[in-house]
Amino acid sequence: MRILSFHIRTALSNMFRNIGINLLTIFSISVGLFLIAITTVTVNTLNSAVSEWTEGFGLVVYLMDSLDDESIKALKAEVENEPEVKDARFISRETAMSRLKKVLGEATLDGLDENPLPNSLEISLRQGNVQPEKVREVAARLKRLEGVEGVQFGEKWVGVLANAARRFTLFGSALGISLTVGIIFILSNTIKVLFYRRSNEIKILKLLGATSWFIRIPFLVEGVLFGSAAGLLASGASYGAAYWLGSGHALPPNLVWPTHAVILFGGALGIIGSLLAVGRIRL
Amino acid sequence: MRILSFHIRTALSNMFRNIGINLLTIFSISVGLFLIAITTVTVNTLNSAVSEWTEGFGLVVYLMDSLDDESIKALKAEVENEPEVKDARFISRETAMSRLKKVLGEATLDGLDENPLPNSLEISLRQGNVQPEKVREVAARLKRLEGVEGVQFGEKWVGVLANAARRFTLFGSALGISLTVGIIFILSNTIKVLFYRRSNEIKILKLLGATSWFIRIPFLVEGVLFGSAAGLLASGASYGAAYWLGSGHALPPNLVWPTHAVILFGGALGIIGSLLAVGRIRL
Amino acid sequence: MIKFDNVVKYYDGQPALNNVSFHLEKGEMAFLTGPSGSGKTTLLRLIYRDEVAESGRIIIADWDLLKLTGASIPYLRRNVGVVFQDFKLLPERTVRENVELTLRIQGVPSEEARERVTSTLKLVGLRHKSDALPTQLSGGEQQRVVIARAVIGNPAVLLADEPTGNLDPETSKEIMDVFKAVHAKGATVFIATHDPALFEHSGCRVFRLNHGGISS
Amino acid sequence: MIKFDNVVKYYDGQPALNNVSFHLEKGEMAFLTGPSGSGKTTLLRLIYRDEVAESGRIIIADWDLLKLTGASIPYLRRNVGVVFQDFKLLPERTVRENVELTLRIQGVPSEEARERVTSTLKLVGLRHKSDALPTQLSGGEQQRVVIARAVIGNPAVLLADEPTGNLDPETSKEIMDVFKAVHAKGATVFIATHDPALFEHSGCRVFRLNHGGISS
Ligand SMILES: Nc1ncnc2c1ncn2[C@@H]1O[C@H](COP(=O)(O)OP(=O)(O)OP(=O)(O)O)[C@@H](O)[C@H]1O
Ligand SMILES: Nc1ncnc2c1ncn2[C@@H]1O[C@H](COP(=O)(O)OP(=O)(O)OP(=O)(O)O)[C@@H](O)[C@H]1O
Ligand SMILES: [Mg+2]
Ligand SMILES: [Mg+2]
Repeated sequence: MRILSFHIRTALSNMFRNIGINLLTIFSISVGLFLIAITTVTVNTLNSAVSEWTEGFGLVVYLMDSLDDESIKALKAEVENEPEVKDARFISRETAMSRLKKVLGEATLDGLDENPLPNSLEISLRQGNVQPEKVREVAARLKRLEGVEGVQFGEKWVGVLANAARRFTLFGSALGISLTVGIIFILSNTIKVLFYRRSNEIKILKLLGATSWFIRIPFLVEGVLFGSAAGLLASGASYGAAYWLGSGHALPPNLVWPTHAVILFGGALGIIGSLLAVGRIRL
Repeated sequence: MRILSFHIRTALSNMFRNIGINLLTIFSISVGLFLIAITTVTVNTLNSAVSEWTEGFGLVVYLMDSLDDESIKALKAEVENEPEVKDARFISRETAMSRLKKVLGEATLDGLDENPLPNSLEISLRQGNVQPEKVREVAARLKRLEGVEGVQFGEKWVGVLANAARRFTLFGSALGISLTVGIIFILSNTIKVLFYRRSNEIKILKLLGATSWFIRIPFLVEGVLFGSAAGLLASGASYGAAYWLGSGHALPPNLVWPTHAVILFGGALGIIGSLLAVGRIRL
Repeated sequence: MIKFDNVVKYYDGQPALNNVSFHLEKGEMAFLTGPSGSGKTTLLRLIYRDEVAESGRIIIADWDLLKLTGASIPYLRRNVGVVFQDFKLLPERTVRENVELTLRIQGVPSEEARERVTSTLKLVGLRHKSDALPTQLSGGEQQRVVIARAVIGNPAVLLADEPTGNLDPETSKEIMDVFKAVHAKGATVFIATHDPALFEHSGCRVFRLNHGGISS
Repeated sequence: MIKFDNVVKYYDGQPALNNVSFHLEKGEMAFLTGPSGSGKTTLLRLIYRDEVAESGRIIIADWDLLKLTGASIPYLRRNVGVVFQDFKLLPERTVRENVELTLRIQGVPSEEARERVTSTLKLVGLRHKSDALPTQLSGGEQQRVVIARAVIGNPAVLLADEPTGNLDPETSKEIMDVFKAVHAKGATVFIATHDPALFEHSGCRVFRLNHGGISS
C-alpha cells in the first residue's frame, strides 16, 4: 500500500512536472475520443432509423387528401381483402410527420410550416410475398383502387437508405479504428517520451537495485491517468455536441451510452498504450 | 550554405534517431489532416448542392404524367403569362433525376430502377415577388391551372437543406479549427520534446558560444519536415477516400483541391508549431 | 567476499581487463590504483554486474555472477554500495531524496528512512544542503552526496571510484574516516584512486592495474 | 585581462563570493584553490557569464560583463575556453564531434576543423579514441576530451576547473604541459584545483578562496 502510494506520487509528480505539455496531449487525445463518440452516436442513429423504417414500410399506399374517414375505412378493408396482404395500418399525415421529425431531428424540419406529407396505409405482406416481382404486381393492383394517390415501393427507398447507412457504418468503423489506433500510438508515445526523458534516472535506479516493476508501475499509472482524463473531457464534449445537434432535446439512452463509455474506453486505451510503451522497452 | 546544410543534417539525424516514434507522430498528425481534408470536401459538396438548388428552385410546378408535349408547351406559356413570373423552365423527369444523382452521388440511388420523379416547370419570379406571402398567393393561383399536379414552395425545402448545410458547415468548421489547433499542439509538443530531450546538449552549446539561431534552426527544419510529411500522407489518404466514397468516379476539381492543399497546410502548421515551440523556450 | 578468477573483459576487441585474479576477504579494506584508462572502473562495474565478463569467474558473497539470473541482479546490487566516479545523481531530486532512494528501493518505511538520511548527511557534512538540488552544489558537495547514498544502506560491500577527486585534502581525510567507520562495522571496502596519499601508510593491500593486468 | 572589483555573488541568500577583487594580467598563468564549496567554480562561471554577480565590476578583455547585452554573450564565450569540472560532454556525439563543436560554432570550415581536431586529440593522447562516445571512455579520458575542446579554439582566456581530478600523477603532468604550451602562445590561463602538487614550485600566483573571501 505504502509502495503503491509512492508510485502514484511519482506518477503525479511526473505529470505535473510538464503540466502544459501534458494537458495538450490530453486535449489531443480527447479530440480523437470525441470523434469516436460522435461517430458511434451518428452510426447508431442512422442504423436505428433504417431498422425502424425497414420494419414499418412494406408497401405504402398514399391516400388522396380528399378522402373522409368513412372512405378510408372502406379502402383499408378493401386493401386487406387482397390475398397477399397480411394487414394494413392507417398512418395519418401527422403521425408520418412526427416519425420523420424523430428520425431527422426536430430542428431540421423547423423551416416547414405546413405538413406536406399525405395520409397513408402501411401494408405488411404475408410471408412469401416479399419478392420484388410479387410486390410490383400487388402494387399495380392497389394503385388501381379508388382514392389511392400513389403506391410506394417502400423497400426501394429503404434500400437506398440502408445502402447509405451501410456505407456510413463502414466508413465510421474505419474512422473509429484508425482513431483508436492513433490514440494508442499517441498514448504510448507520450509514455515512451516520459520514459526516455527519465531514462538516465532509470539507469541509476537499476544500479541502486530497483526491480523492473518498481520502475514500470509509475508509467502504467500515468497511462491510465492520461487516458481517462482525456475520456472525461471527450465525454463532456460529445454529450454537449449531441445535445446541441439535437437542438436541446435530451438524447435517447441508446445514443447516450457512447458518451459515457468513452471515459472507460480512454482509460483502457491508456493501459494498452503504457503497456505497449514499457513492455517494449528493455529494462 | 555550408552552415544551412549542417543544420539540415542535424535536423535529419535528430529525426532518424527516434524514427519509430517520429513516424507514429507523423501518422497521428496525418489522421488529423485527413479529417480536415474530408470535412472540407464534404462541406464543399453540400454547399455547392445547396447553392445550385437555391438558384434552380424558385417555385416548382409538378406536372401530371399524362400531359403530352403540346399541353406542356401550352401550360408553360400560360404560366409565363402570370404577372409575377419572370420565366418558366421545363425540367424533364430525366433531368431532375440526373440532377439528384449529381448531388447525392450516383451510387446512393443505385437501388432505384424506376424514376419516381415527375416532370416539372421551374419558375423564377420577378424581383420584388419573392416574399413568402406573395409566393404563396402565386402558388395557389398556379395550382388551379389544368394539368398541374402540385406546386412546391421550393424555398421551403431548400430552407431545410440550407439549414442542414449551415449546421454542417458550422460543425465542420468547428471540427476543422479544433483539429488544426490540435495538430499545432502536437507538432509544437513534438518539437518541444525534441528540444527538451536535447536541452542538456543545448545548454552546453550555449556555453561554447553558440547563438540562439544556431540552436533553433534545426528545430524549425524539423517542424516543416514533420508537417509536410504528414500532409503528404493525408493527401494520399483523403484522395483515396474521396474516390472510394464517390464509387470510383473522379471528383470534380472544386472537391479535389483540399486533398492537395493539405500538404502545404501541413508544412505551414509545422512552421507555426516549431516557431511556437522554440519561440516560447527561453534560450 | 570478492573473488576474481582469470577474468577477461573486452571492449571493441581490445582487452580492458586481461586475466585478472584476486581475492578480498570478508571485512577487508583494500585499494585499487593505476593510470587513467587502465581498467579500474571496468573492474568495479563487473562487481555490481553493470558489465559482464567475457570469461573467468566472479564470486561476490554467495553470488556466482556468471550464473546470475536477470531477476536477482537487483538483490545483488542492494548489497553493494557504489560511489560512482561520475556521481550519477538524479538531477531533479533534492539531496535528501537522492540519498533516500537507496532505502526506498529496499522498501524501508519512510519514517525510518527520514532519520537515517538525516544522520548520514550529517556524517558527510551536508546537513545544511538537504533540500538543494544537485545542480546547486559544488563538485565536492555532489561527491559527498554520492558517498552518503552509497553507505546509507549498510551494504556488505562498498565500492568507491575516485571518491576524493573533487575534494580538498582536509575533506578527503574526513571522507576516508567515513569509509573506515563503514569498514569497522564489518563491510568489505574497495577503493579505486589515483591519489597515493589515500593508501600510503594505510596498512591496506593495494592492487595495481596496468594495461589490463593486475599486481599487488 | 581578468579584473574583479568587489564582486559579490549570493546563492539562496548566502554569499558564495564576498567582495572578491583581483587582477590577472594578459598572458598570465595563475591558480585558484580553496576547500570544497569555497566558491572556485562560482568565480569561474562569472568569468564566462554563466552566472551574473549581484554587485561589483567584472572586466574580461574589453568586455564589461555588467553591461554586456544578451546578444554578445556568445562572442565573449568564444574567447574563453573552459575545462568544466563536470565535463559537459555531449553524450550522443563522438569524441571527434565533441571537440569539433567549438570550431563549428565559430564557423571554421570543415576541412580545417578536421585537421585541428586530429592534432589536438594527439596532444592530449586520445587519437585512438576519436570515434568513441563519451560513455565508452574512462573518467580520465573524458577529462582529456574536455581539455581538448577547451584549447582547440585558441581562446584568449583558458579556465580549467579541477582539470586533473580524474588523472593519475603522470597524465596530470602531461596535461599541465598542454596548459603551459597554451600559455606560451599568449593566452591567460586560470586553473582551479585542490591539488597542491600542481602549483607548488610553479612560480605562478596562487589565489586562495575561503568562505567567499579571496587572498593570494
Ligand atoms: N563502455 C565502453 N565501451 C568501450 N570502451 C570502454 C567502455 N568503458 C571503458 N572503455 C575503455 O576501457 C578502458 C578502461 O576504462 P576504465 O574506465 O575502466 O579506466 P579507469 O582505470 O577507470 O580510468 P580512469 O582512471 O581514467 O577513470 C579505457 O581505455 C576505456 O576507453
Ligand atoms: N546554482 C546554485 N544554487 C545554489 N547554490 C549554489 C549554486 N552553485 C553553487 N552553490 C553553492 O555555492 C557554494 C560554492 O560553490 P562552488 O561550486 O563555487 O564551490 P567550489 O569551490 O567549486 O567547490 P568544489 O571544490 O567542491 O567544486 C557551495 O556551497 C554551493 O553549494
Ligand atoms: Mg575510472
Ligand atoms: Mg567546483
